[in-house]
Amino acid sequence: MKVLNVKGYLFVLTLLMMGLIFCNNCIAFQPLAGDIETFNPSFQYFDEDADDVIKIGLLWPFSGPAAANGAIYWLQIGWAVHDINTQGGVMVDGKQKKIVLIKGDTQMEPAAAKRAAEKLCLQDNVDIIMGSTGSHIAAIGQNVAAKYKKIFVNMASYSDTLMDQDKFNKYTFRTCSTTSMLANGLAHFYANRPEKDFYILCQDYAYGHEFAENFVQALAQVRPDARIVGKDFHPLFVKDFAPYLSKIQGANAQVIITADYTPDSNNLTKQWDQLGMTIPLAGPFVLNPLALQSIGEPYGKGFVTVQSCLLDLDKPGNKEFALAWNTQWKRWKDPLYSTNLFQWTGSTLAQATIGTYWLMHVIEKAGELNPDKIVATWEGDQTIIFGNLYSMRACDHQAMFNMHVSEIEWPNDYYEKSAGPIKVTAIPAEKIVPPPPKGLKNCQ
Amino acid sequence: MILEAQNLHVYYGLSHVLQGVDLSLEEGETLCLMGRNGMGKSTTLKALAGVIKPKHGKVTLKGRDITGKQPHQIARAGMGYVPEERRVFPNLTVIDNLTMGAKPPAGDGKNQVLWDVERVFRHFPRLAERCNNKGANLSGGEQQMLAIARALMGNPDVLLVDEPSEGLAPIMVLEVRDILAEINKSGVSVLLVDHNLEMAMSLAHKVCLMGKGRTGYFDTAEALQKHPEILAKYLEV
Amino acid sequence: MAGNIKKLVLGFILLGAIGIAPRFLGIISLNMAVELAIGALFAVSLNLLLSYTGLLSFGHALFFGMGAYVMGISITYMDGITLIPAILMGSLAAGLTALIFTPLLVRVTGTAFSMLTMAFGQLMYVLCIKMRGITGGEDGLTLFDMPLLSVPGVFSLDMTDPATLYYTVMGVVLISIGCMWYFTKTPLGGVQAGIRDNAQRVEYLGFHVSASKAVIFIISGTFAGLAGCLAAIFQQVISVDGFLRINVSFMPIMAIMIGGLGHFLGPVIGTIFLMFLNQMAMRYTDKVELVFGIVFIMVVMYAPYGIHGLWVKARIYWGIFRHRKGALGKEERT
Amino acid sequence: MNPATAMYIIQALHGLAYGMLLFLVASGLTLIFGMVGILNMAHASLFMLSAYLCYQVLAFTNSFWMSLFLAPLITACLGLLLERFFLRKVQAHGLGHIAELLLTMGISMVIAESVKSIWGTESLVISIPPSLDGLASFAGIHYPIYRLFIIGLSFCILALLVTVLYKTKLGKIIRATASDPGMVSILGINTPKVFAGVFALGAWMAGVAGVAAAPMLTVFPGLADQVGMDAFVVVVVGGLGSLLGAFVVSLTLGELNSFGVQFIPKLAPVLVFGFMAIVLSLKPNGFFGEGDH
Repeated sequence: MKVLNVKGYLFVLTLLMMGLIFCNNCIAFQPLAGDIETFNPSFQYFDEDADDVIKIGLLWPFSGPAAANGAIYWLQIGWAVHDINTQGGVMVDGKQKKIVLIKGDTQMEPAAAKRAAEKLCLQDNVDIIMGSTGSHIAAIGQNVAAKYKKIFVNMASYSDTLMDQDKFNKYTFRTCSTTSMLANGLAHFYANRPEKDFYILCQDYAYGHEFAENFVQALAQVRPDARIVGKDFHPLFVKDFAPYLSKIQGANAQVIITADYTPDSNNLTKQWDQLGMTIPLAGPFVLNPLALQSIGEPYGKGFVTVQSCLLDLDKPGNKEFALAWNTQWKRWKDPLYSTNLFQWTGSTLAQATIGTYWLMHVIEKAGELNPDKIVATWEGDQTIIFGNLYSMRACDHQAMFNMHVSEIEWPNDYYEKSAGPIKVTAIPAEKIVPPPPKGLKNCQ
Repeated sequence: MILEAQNLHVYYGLSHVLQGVDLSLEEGETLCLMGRNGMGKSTTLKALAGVIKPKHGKVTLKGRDITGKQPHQIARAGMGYVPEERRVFPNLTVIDNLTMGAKPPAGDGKNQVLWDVERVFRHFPRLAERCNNKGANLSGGEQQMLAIARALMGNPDVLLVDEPSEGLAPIMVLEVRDILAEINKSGVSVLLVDHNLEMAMSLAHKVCLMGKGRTGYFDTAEALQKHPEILAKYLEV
Repeated sequence: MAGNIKKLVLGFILLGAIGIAPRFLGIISLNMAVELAIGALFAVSLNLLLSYTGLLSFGHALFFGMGAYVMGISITYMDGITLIPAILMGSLAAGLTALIFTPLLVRVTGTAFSMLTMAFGQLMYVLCIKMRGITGGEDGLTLFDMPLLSVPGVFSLDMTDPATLYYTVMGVVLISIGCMWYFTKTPLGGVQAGIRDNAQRVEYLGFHVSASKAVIFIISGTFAGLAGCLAAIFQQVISVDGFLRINVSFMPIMAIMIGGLGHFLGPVIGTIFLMFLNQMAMRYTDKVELVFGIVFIMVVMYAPYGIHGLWVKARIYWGIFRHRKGALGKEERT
Repeated sequence: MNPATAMYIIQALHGLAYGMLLFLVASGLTLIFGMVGILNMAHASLFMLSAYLCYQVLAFTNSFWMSLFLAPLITACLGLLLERFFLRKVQAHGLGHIAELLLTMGISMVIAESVKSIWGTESLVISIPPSLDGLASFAGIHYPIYRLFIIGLSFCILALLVTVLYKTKLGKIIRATASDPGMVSILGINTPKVFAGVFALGAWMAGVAGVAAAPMLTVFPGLADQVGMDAFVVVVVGGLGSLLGAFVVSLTLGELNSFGVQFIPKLAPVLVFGFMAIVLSLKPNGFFGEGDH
């Protein structure tokens, strides 16, 4: 069973609709039902002094060299929050409460991150903290949050060990995937494909190694005849990928597996094109519109991308979100958000939006902002957002969902002028989610 | 009067090094500045060349006030300066050392024969032999000659020479002396600072004796030779 | 004499203020004070090298990180270790690293020294990433189960409590800075200023320049390592970015420049200023780097001797002003 | 051709292309250091700025050659202004290198932040100009034309630089000023003007490198740090102020990088700094360094 069956979705959807009819108070908002047209990512205004608001602290780099990353999450979370706020807010303690976002600038430095997290907890008195890019930063964030009994929602750090028995605490939830989920998803995709000679090119640090290891392991299980013809780990922020690529060409690989993210992934794609390579790249971040645009036709056709929330334009919920986003994008004039990078949502650009909707659903279900109540509600919770099912594993607070893999198509009808994923394969969650860490007491 | 200094005062930090120096150099003359160590002879030359700025006082070159001007402006006005340390450019060849600072004379230069590489090499045959050697590979005497020759390439009206005989073999001292005499004969006025009494006396038309940052005795060389006691007072330790 | 008493009184007031601060400050301000104290210790240790020997180290993060990592590794891999031996091991390891490098470092000066220290700093950074098994790579080591700072049977302190941490760090930092200050007053310390101004003369005086440089280098490295240990205890995460990156080496240099080159406590003032600036910049704009950049340019252009230099200048002008006023007053009287 | 031979040739070319690009950045840096004694931390920022300017000129004129002409010119002017209004004044304070270091670091921060405000933080799309796109084939080896162009361009500039420095009077003056500016001034040459000129020349070369790199590398705000560190290593290892040193070490680093990737990929990141540490330990002033500045 490759795709989760449609009947199952319909069933859950019907249940949800019935729930809506019977219990009007339960769900006060619906994704995309708000006045999204008034959303402007550059000028998001929040009335911080108003009473009865839900305060959310965002722990991301908003200045310094990694500020671009903060901007991406500010946009995504801001989108969902604007959507919910314009519908009146979230039903908590019997009142409709609006959401306020407060920036906590990590500057991508541990000391600054700790300071920012403490400021959010103690001075701004936020109810929830969302974070954070960089697993060492996320570790600090979740530690500080737990100390002051705040919910920490990890939306951006993939490291598997971030939730192991040493670092797990009950106030931290992860709504994004882990590195091993991405790697397993990609490996499962290749179970039924003709390619069988793989070359692994990853960044030389924990994330890259984790990805490579998991991919190799999963591939050995689902595709015993596959071969790893080479494996290279390059330092972060490589200037020139040409030596690596020429080496790969010499190794007769059929696919290059890479977990690189920007700017490495951009550079890789660009220089892949310049060297006239034909071996496709496959990995979580190869679908970067800017990089694909820069290499010109055929815009990386044949690349394979794996993502937790790759939007499938054949699916109703997905399509609505993608189109609404694209319509909005055309109005954003700020150079931060007006580039092609933001043209279509999906992949990394939808993850935090979906996580935010999910969190708000949970808060509404809990009915109050008491962190222990939220923890109890979220553990084991299941929800459907944009037609995809998300569930929270109770024992280690890891979100479970289908992983999506697709070949990049061009030309295509949907994505105007740009390349995009068309026939999305969903790899079922149970195949890819790693077993929970054994040391945790709830997991036994 | 081609070069004149009036009441020069120079400080190094808080120490008052020159405490009123008066000098005058007639056109075509050689003036020798003498005195014991640390009396401010070199400092006087530096102040004249603009390398250090005098706090008070006035310097005129060919009637033009050059006080407080930048060294390159003073050089352009017709001053040549051969520093004590010679400061030959070590990474340049002899010929490059000579040509890099070459410039036509200040003013119209009507009664001057121009200094160019050929003429310099005629006067300094040793340099001609070594014209493609790097400055760093020259001997002390050759470096001294190069420094003088380099200054001449700027066609100066006044040449300030600081301790040309220092550290040279006696035979080289004689050679340098002859060259300075020739230069002076060709119309360049020379202000010389040197410890070598014999050489100084044979070159100088006039002598100025310095003590403790001030100029004292000032007269022709012949006149001084008649008063060895004055010389002794200023020069003997 | 009167000046000394004034300073003494001022010192006691300051000490008192530090002592009672936790009663009035919230956790955030308290933690900021801790961070500030650690930064100040790090900067003072570098200043010992820079202001007293004229050697500018571009890789002081090497010692800062060495201290932190050795402490972190000993806590992670040695069961039952308490904090005091771990900190000692960290600082000593940093001092030992300095000792190993001294034969190479003491024979160079100026830019070459800066470059060499930077090279070793960067090498350490890359090596720490590579030795993933021990150091945890980019993710670093987490010290969420911080052992107690204890001497069995005498006392035991919990470093996760902000106030306890505050008092401990303040105590350690004050004592360390005091030690370094005392060192500058010893004959050997006095020689350091001589090395900066005229190395040859020091040789004539009978001190061995290289040996003196080596000693100060090791002392500076040890205290930088201690600062690293404290920072690790405070942050509970030891990562290459936070402890070994080149920015970590640059921050104390900035603090020294802003506080005032050549003054013992200049770096403390500089650290306070930088912290304050960072807070202000963060509050009003996202462009923190722009603010910092402009401030650095302004400092170099208009206050090359930093805040201390401005203070001295202001005092001189004040003196002239008072003198004039006094003269005026006298005139009026007569 | 034998695949192994082809691999050696291609990797050597890769190393040459990156090495020469590095040389373009590093030579300006070393030139400035040799002359003025300033380790210009803002040099790599000028390089990055030029890459961004290349994007802007391309957007206006759609001509790569125009941007290759204009962007370096603008960075050279900027370099001139920086020298005239900032560095010269700071040098007059007599505080030495630490002040200049802080100043240039401040300038680099301002440039980086301005770049972010003007062009955003995401990587920009700069394609290879159509005339230089594609692969050149010879003896069964296919190699990107653009990389060959970079190699050629760098050699042209190297030739230009060598001609100016060693064949003209200006070059003699520049070399003399590098060793003893005071003496040059005594010989009647306006040294501040020479300083400014050399600074502008260095900035211009950073500018050319920026435009050349823009289509090959990714143009994003971290570009300065990315290439700057390598250029820094080149200058330091080659010997501060030594053009020959910069050339030799740039190529060594380039080749070390490409063959390191081919044969000892595990050590590749340690290689550069290990190389630097070893060289400096043995020769504190670098391979071709002359005394202490």
